Amino acid sequence: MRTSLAGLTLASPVLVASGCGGTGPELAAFGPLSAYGTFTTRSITLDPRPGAAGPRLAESPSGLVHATGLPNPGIDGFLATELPWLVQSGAKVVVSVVGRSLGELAELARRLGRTPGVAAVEINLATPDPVSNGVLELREPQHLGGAVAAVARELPRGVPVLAKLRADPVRVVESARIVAEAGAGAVVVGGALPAALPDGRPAGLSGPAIAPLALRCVREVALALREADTEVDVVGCGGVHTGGDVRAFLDAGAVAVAVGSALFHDPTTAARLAAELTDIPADTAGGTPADHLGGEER
Amino acid sequence: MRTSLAGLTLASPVLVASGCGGTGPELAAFGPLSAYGTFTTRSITLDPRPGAAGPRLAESPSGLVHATGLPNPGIDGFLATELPWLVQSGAKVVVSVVGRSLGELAELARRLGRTPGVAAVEINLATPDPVSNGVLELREPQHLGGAVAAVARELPRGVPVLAKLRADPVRVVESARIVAEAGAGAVVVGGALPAALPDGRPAGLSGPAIAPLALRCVREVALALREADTEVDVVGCGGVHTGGDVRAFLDAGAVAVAVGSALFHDPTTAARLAAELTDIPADTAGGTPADHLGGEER
Amino acid sequence: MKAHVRAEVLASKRIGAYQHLTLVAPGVGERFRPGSFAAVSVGPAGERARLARRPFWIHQVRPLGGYAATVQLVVEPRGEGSRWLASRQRGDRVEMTGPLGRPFALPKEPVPVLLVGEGVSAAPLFPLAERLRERDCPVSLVLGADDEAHLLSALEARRTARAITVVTHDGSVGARGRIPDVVAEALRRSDAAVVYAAGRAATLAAVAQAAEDHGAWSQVAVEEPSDQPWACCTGLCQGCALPVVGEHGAPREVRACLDGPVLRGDRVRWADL
Amino acid sequence: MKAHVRAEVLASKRIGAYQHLTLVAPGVGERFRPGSFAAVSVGPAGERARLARRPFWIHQVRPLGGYAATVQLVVEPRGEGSRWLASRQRGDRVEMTGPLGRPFALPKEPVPVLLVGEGVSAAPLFPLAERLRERDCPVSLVLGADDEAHLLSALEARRTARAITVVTHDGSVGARGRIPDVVAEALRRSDAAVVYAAGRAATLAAVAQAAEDHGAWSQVAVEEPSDQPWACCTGLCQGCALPVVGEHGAPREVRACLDGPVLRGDRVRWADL
Ligand SMILES: Cc1cc2nc3c(=O)[nH]c(=O)nc-3n(C[C@H](O)[C@H](O)[C@H](O)COP(=O)(O)OP(=O)(O)OC[C@H]3O[C@@H](n4cnc5c(N)ncnc54)[C@H](O)[C@@H]3O)c2cc1C
Ligand SMILES: Cc1cc2nc3c(=O)[nH]c(=O)nc-3n(C[C@H](O)[C@H](O)[C@H](O)COP(=O)(O)OP(=O)(O)OC[C@H]3O[C@@H](n4cnc5c(N)ncnc54)[C@H](O)[C@@H]3O)c2cc1C
Ligand SMILES: Cc1cc2nc3c(=O)[nH]c(=O)nc-3n(C[C@H](O)[C@H](O)[C@H](O)COP(=O)(O)O)c2cc1C
Ligand SMILES: Cc1cc2nc3c(=O)[nH]c(=O)nc-3n(C[C@H](O)[C@H](O)[C@H](O)COP(=O)(O)O)c2cc1C
Ligand code: FES
Ligand code: FES
Repeated sequence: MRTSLAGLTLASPVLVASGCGGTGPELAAFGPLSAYGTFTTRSITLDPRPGAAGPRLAESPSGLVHATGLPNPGIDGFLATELPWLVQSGAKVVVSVVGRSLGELAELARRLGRTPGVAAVEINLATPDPVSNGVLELREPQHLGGAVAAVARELPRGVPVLAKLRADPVRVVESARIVAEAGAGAVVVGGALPAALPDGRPAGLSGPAIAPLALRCVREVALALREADTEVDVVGCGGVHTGGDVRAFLDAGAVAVAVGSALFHDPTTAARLAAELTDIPADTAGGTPADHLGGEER
Repeated sequence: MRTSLAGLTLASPVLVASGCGGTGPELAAFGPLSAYGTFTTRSITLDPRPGAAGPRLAESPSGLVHATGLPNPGIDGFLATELPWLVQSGAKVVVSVVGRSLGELAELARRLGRTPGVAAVEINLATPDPVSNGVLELREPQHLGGAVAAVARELPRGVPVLAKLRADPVRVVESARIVAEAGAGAVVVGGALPAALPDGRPAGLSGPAIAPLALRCVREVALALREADTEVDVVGCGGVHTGGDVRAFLDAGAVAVAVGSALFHDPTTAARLAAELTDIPADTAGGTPADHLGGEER
Repeated sequence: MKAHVRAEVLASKRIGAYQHLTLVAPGVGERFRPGSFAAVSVGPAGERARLARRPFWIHQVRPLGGYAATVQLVVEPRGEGSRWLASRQRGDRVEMTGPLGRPFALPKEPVPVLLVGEGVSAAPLFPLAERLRERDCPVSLVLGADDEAHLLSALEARRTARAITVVTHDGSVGARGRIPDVVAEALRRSDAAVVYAAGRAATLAAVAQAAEDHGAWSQVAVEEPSDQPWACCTGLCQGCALPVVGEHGAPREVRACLDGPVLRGDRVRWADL
Repeated sequence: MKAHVRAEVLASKRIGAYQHLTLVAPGVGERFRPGSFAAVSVGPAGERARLARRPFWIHQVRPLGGYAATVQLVVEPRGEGSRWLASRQRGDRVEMTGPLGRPFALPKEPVPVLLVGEGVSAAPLFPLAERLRERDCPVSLVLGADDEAHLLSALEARRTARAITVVTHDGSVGARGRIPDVVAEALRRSDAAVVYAAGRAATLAAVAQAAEDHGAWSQVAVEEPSDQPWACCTGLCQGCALPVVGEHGAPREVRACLDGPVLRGDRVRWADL
């Protein structure tokens, strides 16, 4: 089932969410990346980051609380060691970026705009913990527009900006309108939500636990953008595990869904959901894996 | 284990959350209400409300999505038919109120302030859906102060105001500071979070799914109020099911926890948690019910 | 008096399409009256993935294996919760609350009564039949189901009922048809003063109407609203709002789990379900 | 090649403190190499209450019941996940991914080797011993545990190992003591060129140090970091960050599930765990 997102033609409306598909080969061990609508990288920063020390993850009821600290090799490392493999793999590569300042975001966009094989750039405006992660804190919707404009300006035509927004019901609609005006080709609604690890450290909450929250925001954003008569697409993200979840997000007005932590539980989730959309009539699509789902390692 | 909240002495730091204990007798069928720190009523409005039509609840992973529409008999009905029984039962009664305007809130407070047996008034500033419920929408922290002041003004000395705030990480700290200044004796952090029912209708999400989100907000609020050198207490609410949850909230700085939807799953939850705090050393307290927990019906 | 217990599965037996579970649930069986139900938590103790509880009629209460009042539930495996419960085995623990709800009201006089049960919902009628017999009420019974596998054993009932009408949709046992097709005739023949019914909403509505036409009282055990979870089953959550006609004819909503599940048939606003 | 399958439990047997589960897991057993592991989902299929997966060493791969390569796991019931897995019965389905991780590197020459295993963590050493024997490496074995119930059967190992040292903390079998007390002597006697070890971090650190002192290579199978979930076990989540010494001596973090769980003992920053 093909779909169109911010002017890109995608093989499937099921995308791999940022930070949840590893560097690529890890997920490709279970099936070709070309089967997904996009492969979105973890958020890349200008300089390399080692990630957080101490326990990074905890289970919560139907959720995963995480404070990974955005580990990544920095833009240079990424372009040298990770992107070429991804492009080669046939994935539709969306590079997620995050920065300490608008200048950093612009610089990241400049580098990516020059690089062949980058289908789109996603700005991570949904970090559950900008402060402890030392990235730009954009508390008010107005600030988001500036970030999107700074990135859009540096990208060539045909490389759209996706703006990833937190599922914050109070501000998400206004934020979506503002980033749409600032030039975003699509909004991804629903990142990890601000939460705490059991020991109290700030963290993000992902997983099925947050799906009803994301669904609310997706519906309101889709409605508002349609009313505003924009052509900006909506991607739903947050707790997608089953075919029922996919349908709920598409019914709410999303053109695609991004699958995140479900991949940790079952690395074939996204491929299975993509296949379900193609093969199986909507009302019989179930939520359990086939008896044997395997794949080739690269 | 006794505790003190906003100047009140409570039998236990485990409270019954608003809207989750029925009118009283339903919960009393499983044990005396006097065992709980407070029995907080569902939110009472000036006029009676029938509640929402159509399916009101749905299960979500480790959560409960609900749109009950605040059914209640109105303040007159409540004072005539429900409060007397509650007072008689030995419960420490906190009456939750919600209104369409500051005037309505003030009127509710005036009536309650004159009524013996009302230990405190809680203002529900955490409705997940003010718009569809037709109650005052208080989007910005500044508005909350007005609501608290309007209620506090009408209450006699010794009847404190509790302000219930949504677990919205971006605004909750500022909101807590503002309601503290406006005269709240305590803040209850963590109501149901804005979510959608599977059919898309706006609703609230409660249950263990949201605990990591509430925990984050409780910690930040407790810290901020301590730094601001106020005497305002914090009650943690959201997904409390086990002794571990209680300890996490108390460790985060709450003086008490309110148990909500856990009572739907096991009506003895709050009593069990209260007993655990008293009887069992912290590190052995488990999360499963005793083999036989029963109680007298009135 | 209500109890919340970790019940132990004592026996589990498949009969037709249903799993009959016998449980040791201290405090539940002892206080049971026909028409009351138990609420079951789905999943392992302490695991709170499915918060809504599943209500099940208490089918029988019997002394067994040294226990004074074991509780029998009849489970039709349908969705996640009922399948989980149906697959519990001897020795497994199940979190359970009961007895819950308003039971059937019994007639003060030994009047003739008609019991009408559909599918698995007929479960509460069997202990009711026993109680009515004890009160010397002549008991007639109509049992209906889609097919024989879904018909709760009429055999047991032969001891207590003086007349039994069986009707299945596919005609695999008894007459071919639905309960509404046969209820008027059964009423006429039994000359019942009270009709007790349990089944789908459409069936109950038809039975209540037939009773009214016949001049009988009806007591219906509802499983409505069935399109939303009964989250608590104890009156706390407001999830089970059921439209009824109130005291002075005014429409209002009651909590089916607390003010029901047994209600007067003429009080339910069937059209608003 | 990795597979994600719904494995079927073929057999489950209690031996001492551990539950030995044999599973049909197409694609997992066939591609297994000693030191690789499988990730198991906790709870019924489709139920996503516990999102982190539980890693288990693949203990044996054997033809059984008509299946070419059944997978055996040894499960020590500890917390929620391992207890759930240990209580699975014949015919139950378990969602499983494998084989995962970097396995033990085998020596090119038939040098003497020493295998050191502690408690349930010794599981991957048994198939390793077989492979090493096939390559004509003289195999010596040290097995340690808290007590006899927690000692993985040394009997099986007698066929493959030329010398076996058993040590338990309570002295219930073998010598009384801990692995670090006996490893230097075992190294000296075996004159091993490579030491393969699996166990707690403190044990592995001691073994790695002893190997270095002796001038041997060490390959350690780590279960670290053990204070946080290995959520994915497939390299996706960054949850299993393990401190190591990188290429040029620089400290860095690797993903234990992908770059491990078998690592060179001298590469792990034991002090930073
Ligand atoms: C008073 C009463 C007594 C009952 N007695 C029995 C009995 O004796 N034996 C028996 O087999 N069953 C009985 N039932 C039905 C039983 O409680 C369960 O509802 C049924 O087994 C299906 O639940 P499940 O978990 O298997 O299905 P699921 O599909 O998992 O149902 C999940 C939840 O959603 C609710 N639900 C169902 N359909 C919808 C829908 N379309 N939209 C939203 N929510 C929905 C259910 O009530 C349940 O809470 C009774 C129900 C009631 C109300
Ligand atoms: C590579 C590897 C191989 C293993 N092989 C085996 C084996 O063959 N046999 C065997 O019995 N066990 C094995 N284990 C251990 C097993 O995977 C489980 O971790 C163990 O059984 C406990 O999990 P649980 O779900 O029972 O306990 P729980 O207490 O429910 O653990 C829940 C989760 O939290 C994690 N966790 C544990 N302690 C903490 C803590 N203090 N703080 C935060 N999170 C924590 C666990 O890793 C788990 O993911 C292995 C572990 C690893 C890493
Ligand atoms: C371990 C982990 C790492 C993540 N890293 C990133 C990241 O680098 N950039 C980003 O935009 N989102 C990141 N996310 C958020 C996911 O992309 C996704 O928005 C979120 O987890 C909600 O979706 P889910 O419930 O399907 O996981 C991460 C999530 C997890 C669990
Ligand atoms: C069915 C239902 C009704 C509720 N009604 C009210 C209410 O009337 N007033 C209020 O302040 N909170 C109400 N709440 C919110 C709870 O008090 C509580 O804050 C919230 O559910 C989070 O806690 P929990 O996860 O323990 O349920 C309601 C919650 C539920 C589930
Ligand atoms: S099911 Fe909760 S009030 Fe009836
Ligand atoms: S456990 Fe997820 S990367 Fe290793």
